[in-house]
Amino acid sequence: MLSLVIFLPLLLTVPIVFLRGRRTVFWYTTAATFVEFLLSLFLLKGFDFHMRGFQWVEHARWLPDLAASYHLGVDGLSLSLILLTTFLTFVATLSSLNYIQKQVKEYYITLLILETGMLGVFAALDLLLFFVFWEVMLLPMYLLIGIWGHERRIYAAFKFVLYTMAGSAFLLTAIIVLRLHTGTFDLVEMMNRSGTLVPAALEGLLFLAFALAFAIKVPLFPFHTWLPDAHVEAPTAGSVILAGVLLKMGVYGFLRFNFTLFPQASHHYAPLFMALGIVGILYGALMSWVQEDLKKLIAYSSVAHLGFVILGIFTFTDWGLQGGILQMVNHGLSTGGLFLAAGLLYERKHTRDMARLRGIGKAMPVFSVLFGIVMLSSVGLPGLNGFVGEFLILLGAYKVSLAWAAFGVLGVILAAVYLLTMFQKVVLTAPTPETRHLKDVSPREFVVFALLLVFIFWIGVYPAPFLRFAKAPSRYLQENVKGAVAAETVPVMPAHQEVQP
Amino acid sequence: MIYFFWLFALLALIGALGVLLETHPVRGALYLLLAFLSIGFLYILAGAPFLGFVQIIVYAGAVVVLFLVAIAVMSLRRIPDDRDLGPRGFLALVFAGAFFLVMLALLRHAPVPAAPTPTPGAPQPLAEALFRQYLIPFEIVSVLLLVAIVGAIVLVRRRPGP
Amino acid sequence: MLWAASLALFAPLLGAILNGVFGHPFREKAHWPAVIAVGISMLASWWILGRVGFEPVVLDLYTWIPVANFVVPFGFYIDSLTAVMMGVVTTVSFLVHVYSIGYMHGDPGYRRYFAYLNLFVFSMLLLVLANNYALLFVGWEAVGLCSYLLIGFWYEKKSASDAGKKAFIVNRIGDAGFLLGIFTLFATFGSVRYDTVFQMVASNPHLYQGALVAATLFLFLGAVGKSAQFPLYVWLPDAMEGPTPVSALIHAATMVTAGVYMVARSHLLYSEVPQVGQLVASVGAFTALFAATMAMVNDDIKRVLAYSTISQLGYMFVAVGLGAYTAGIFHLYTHAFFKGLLFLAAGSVMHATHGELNMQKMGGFFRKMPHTAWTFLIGALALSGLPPLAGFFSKDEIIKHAYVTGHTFIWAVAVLTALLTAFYMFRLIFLVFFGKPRDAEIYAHLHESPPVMTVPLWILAAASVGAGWVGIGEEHSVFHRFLETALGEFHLVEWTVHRPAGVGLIALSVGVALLGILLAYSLYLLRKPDPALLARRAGFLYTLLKRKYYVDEIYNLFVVGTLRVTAKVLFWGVDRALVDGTVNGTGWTLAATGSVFRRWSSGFLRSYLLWILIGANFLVWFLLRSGGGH
Amino acid sequence: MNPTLYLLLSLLLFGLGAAGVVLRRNTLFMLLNLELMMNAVGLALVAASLAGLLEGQLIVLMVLAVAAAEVAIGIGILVSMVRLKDSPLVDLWNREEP
Repeated sequence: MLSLVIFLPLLLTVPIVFLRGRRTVFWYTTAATFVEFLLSLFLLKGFDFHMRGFQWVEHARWLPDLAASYHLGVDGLSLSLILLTTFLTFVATLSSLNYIQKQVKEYYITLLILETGMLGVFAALDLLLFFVFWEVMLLPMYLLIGIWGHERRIYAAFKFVLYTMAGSAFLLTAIIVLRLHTGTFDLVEMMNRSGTLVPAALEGLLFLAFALAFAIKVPLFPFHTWLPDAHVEAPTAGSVILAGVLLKMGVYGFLRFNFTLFPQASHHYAPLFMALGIVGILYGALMSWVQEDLKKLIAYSSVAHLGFVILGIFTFTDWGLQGGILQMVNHGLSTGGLFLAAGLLYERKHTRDMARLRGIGKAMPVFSVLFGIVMLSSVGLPGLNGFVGEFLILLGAYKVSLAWAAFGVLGVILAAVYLLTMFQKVVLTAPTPETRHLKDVSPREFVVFALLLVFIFWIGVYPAPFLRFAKAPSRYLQENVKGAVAAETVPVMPAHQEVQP
Repeated sequence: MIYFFWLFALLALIGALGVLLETHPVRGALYLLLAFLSIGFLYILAGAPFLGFVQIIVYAGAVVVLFLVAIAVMSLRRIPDDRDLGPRGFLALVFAGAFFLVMLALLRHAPVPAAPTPTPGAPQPLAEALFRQYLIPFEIVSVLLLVAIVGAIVLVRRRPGP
Repeated sequence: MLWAASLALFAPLLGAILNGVFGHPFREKAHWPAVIAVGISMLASWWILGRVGFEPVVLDLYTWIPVANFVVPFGFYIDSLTAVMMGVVTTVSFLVHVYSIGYMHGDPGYRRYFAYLNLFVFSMLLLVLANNYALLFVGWEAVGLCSYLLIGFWYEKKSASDAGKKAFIVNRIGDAGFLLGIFTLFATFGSVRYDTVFQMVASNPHLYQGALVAATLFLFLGAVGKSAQFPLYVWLPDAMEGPTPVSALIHAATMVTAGVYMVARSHLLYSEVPQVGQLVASVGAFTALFAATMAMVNDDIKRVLAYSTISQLGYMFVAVGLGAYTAGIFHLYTHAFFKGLLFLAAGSVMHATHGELNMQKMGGFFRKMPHTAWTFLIGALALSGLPPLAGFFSKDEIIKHAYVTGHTFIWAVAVLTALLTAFYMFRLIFLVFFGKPRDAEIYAHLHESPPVMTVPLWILAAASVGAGWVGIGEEHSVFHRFLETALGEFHLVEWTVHRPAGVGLIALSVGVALLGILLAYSLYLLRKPDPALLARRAGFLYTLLKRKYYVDEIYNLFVVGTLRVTAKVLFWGVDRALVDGTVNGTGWTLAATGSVFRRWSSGFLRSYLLWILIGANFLVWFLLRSGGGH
Repeated sequence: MNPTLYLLLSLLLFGLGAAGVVLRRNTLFMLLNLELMMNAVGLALVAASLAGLLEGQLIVLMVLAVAAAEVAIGIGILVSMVRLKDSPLVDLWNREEP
């Protein structure tokens, strides 16, 4: 079943070749991604949220002599991200009707391949398989930015790939070293094995190698400069998926691999990464405050939001972890919305420069309301989705120490500063001749936003069902790290049951 | 006996220097001839009469003659200072000298002892070795020569030039 | 009880959605759903006011955030304090709604205005009804959002949208502190629910001394942001950019009092840590005086009223700081009425002069606008604290409490501020309503506001007079006994000194008020010492006050300026140069080394030969060194 | 007749030949020096045969053949050079800086 969910988009690319006309291809792909979303919802049926191990597991021979197997499985964490991926891909496809004019078929094929790559990353339980999907996902994104991007797209795409490749190099070496020490690529087997997988000195090193690859993806402070360029040049759908899903792979990597396999090192390096998170929050906020380009501003705001997520998960507290995992979904929705808005404006005015987008409040009232709500969810206004995640993260940070929470709270203030400044510059000013007569949101575009708003309000008002996803994984990670630290030598791994569907 | 060696060695050196410094092509070729001849006699002196004669016939006889014919055909004139005494020339001298010294050091380091019984220079054992153990190299060399001949002809053929 | 509370809360929300999302049919008639919604909410609040018993009613609708042991319910906590606050909020809101029908008539954003106003009433009620600090925070920020939307209502005016943004951000700074307060509470008590926290504090008060100090301080930081106390008051004067009914409702009667309500609600926490209470009181006192001084010289009617609000809020914080929670709430209750009245009257003046607010251009409006003038006069008298009216009872009680509990310094500041209050209020009245009209053109067009605006003015005027009688007799008054259940006994905090409060005290405060009026009378009506002359002689002091102590400039320069500069430096320095620099740098160096080698194969034949010779040398040298042995 | 003397001489000749190849601009003299170097090698090999290695002499024959082939090609190149640029100078054939 899981393999079907992952490879369906790939299969659905075939018919595109035979279709004629931009609109037909568009509607076909939208239907395809919608079917994919429904299929992924099917995974929820009979999913036991309290069960510690992986579900919908599929195990098949792949490279026996390397001890690598085609091993897929899903727990609360990966399922929430899979649903986010399929949902955002559907929304992104729906939004790219007249945004893409040239090479339309190739565009939709790339989009679907990208979706397969991403889903694979979240479901893979075999390190080598994970790495394969990790690289597969890279190529379509490169094409998306490189071909359908804007002026400096080659530079941006190239920088994006080089950055990630640098990270993957470390990732691959670490995986191989791990393979040599543990004798297998299989994650579940490693988790079940009691005792530290790797001698203590090496654990720190491996942790850092994995951490570097994922830090680049998140992106954490020093490795973030590829994000603004990639976002500015990427087409709307590319940006939405890049921000909504790709950034979460970094965090997912931390949770799935770093915390599970190297608990002691995770505990040891936690303050460092929390500090990087804080720096990311404040640095991202300051950067976006001085931006003139709308998409670059939103990109830097992603750096700030993910700084929060990193701060949350490294607290190893229930609230921090669950808050962080929920915030990943929230960030996907709110920043995805912001990018959709930016793309919509770009379609109308062919510019991202806020100075020329001034005063659209008068001409596009409906759009202003939608854009306003998405902006407020990004600011973290209580009652909307952003607040719940941020509140829990800061609560977790406070449990570690007041200082962390104090700095984190600064981020809350700065978020209001740069987002409101942007909103005032773009919407809440007197319209200029350029922005006087703009076409307001079309029904299709309204549906795109409506889809996001439904979840933004739902998570804000009644977040319980969404928090359930993160309950079991965060409990496990917490015990894993606490156990490892307490035992210092032999961390007691809780027994793992593997349930055949 | 030993005087002969020094005599011919000296002659060879003069020839080499002549080739090095001489600018007139014909005189240069003649210096070379001198060098070849002296080396030929040195071979004989070293107990390898067959080699000596082959050397004289082939090198002195054929190669130098070929050079002279070439010079005559192309009517090459003397080029006044074709010696490049710029930085590159200087470096060349330096490194040639360095090479000589390095090889000397290598030599001193791994001296070559004189053999108790001098090896027979006569053609008979030489031929035997050539056609028994080293037959394949012999054949390869012959192919090489063939290729060289064809190459030279192709090279010089008058093609309808651009 | 649950039904009444939910009805009161959700009716305005429904009104807001009706107007906001499906408002097209209502276009001109948008005010009807809004007014009806708030009306329902008001009736429900009055019903609750009547029915609230001794024990607080705690009702949970559903669990909002269930994470491990951090379980936050969405529920109500209804006791007499809540009832009073709901009563005040809904009544003033209803009157402002009715008033707005006239005031906002013909404004293109008519529908949007009423939607925001309803949303505000919903948020304020959520804040008052919440039964835990997290939900209180939700209402807290939602109210901030509504004030942002309403201040920047005419967003085409840059100053308005700037003021809205400034309000939201300054509020957010306070809210950040509030958040830390909530975390401290949760860390120490394991829950954010009022009943559990209060019960644990009541059972063993001295156990949590350290944590309580931190929590109360952080919560107070939030209150400073929301109730515009020093140093986070700068947003309130700018908030006057919004429509006047908004200023009346949000920036006089309801939102700004949220801070006072929060302190009153957590009176058990604050009374455990008297030193924090004293800090609260001194901040309140300082702000009161500080704001009053600025109000004295300001020429804009609404700005004067704004500073007066800050000053009166200072009074309320003095009261709750020193443990007199009931007195604080009582002043909040009376202040809501007469300050609302003053703002609405100012609105009516503005309406008549088509937006002109500068007092120097007015004069002699009494004859042309009798209703507005009379109601304004009643409001001013109430605010200055003259006996029969509401202000006297509530403000005097605070002053008496300060004196009785031995805080003579705070008492002196309070009395001085009372003098200044009377002075600037009557300066405003004499400049606007009496004397000769200074601008003929404005004076010609003057007309009295329509009944739909003057009727609410008279209702509020009646309230400003009558509201105070409820509190006659301090401890044994109707108001105090009513709030007893919620705010606990009056003498919770035993202060060291307990001086008898003689009649002299009351005489002093009334005398001070009359003195203020007299001063204003002579200065601005009879022009005995001509104010302009005085201003020139005061020189530096006058300009300091005029320029509002340059506080805004200081903030912009230091806080905003430095942040912007660091941001720019960080962006160009770190982001572009350092990080991008290194990335592109590695690219460049690789290319550079490449070109060096490229030049090496220069195409110069004989240099190749030379390199071969050199290579041979190294080769042999290398053989020599390594080969050596055998 | 000890071989080191021979080796010394061959080294000297080889050095001179190498210097000559690099020093001279005229292709003809480069070829001449080249021939000289080949002979120096031959001499060294003969010295080896003095030291007891019969194959030494044998390889000299091989070297001789190779040298002959090499001269043939060398003269061929020289001829075509002169025909194209009617001057045997090597520097005419340098590739200009791109």
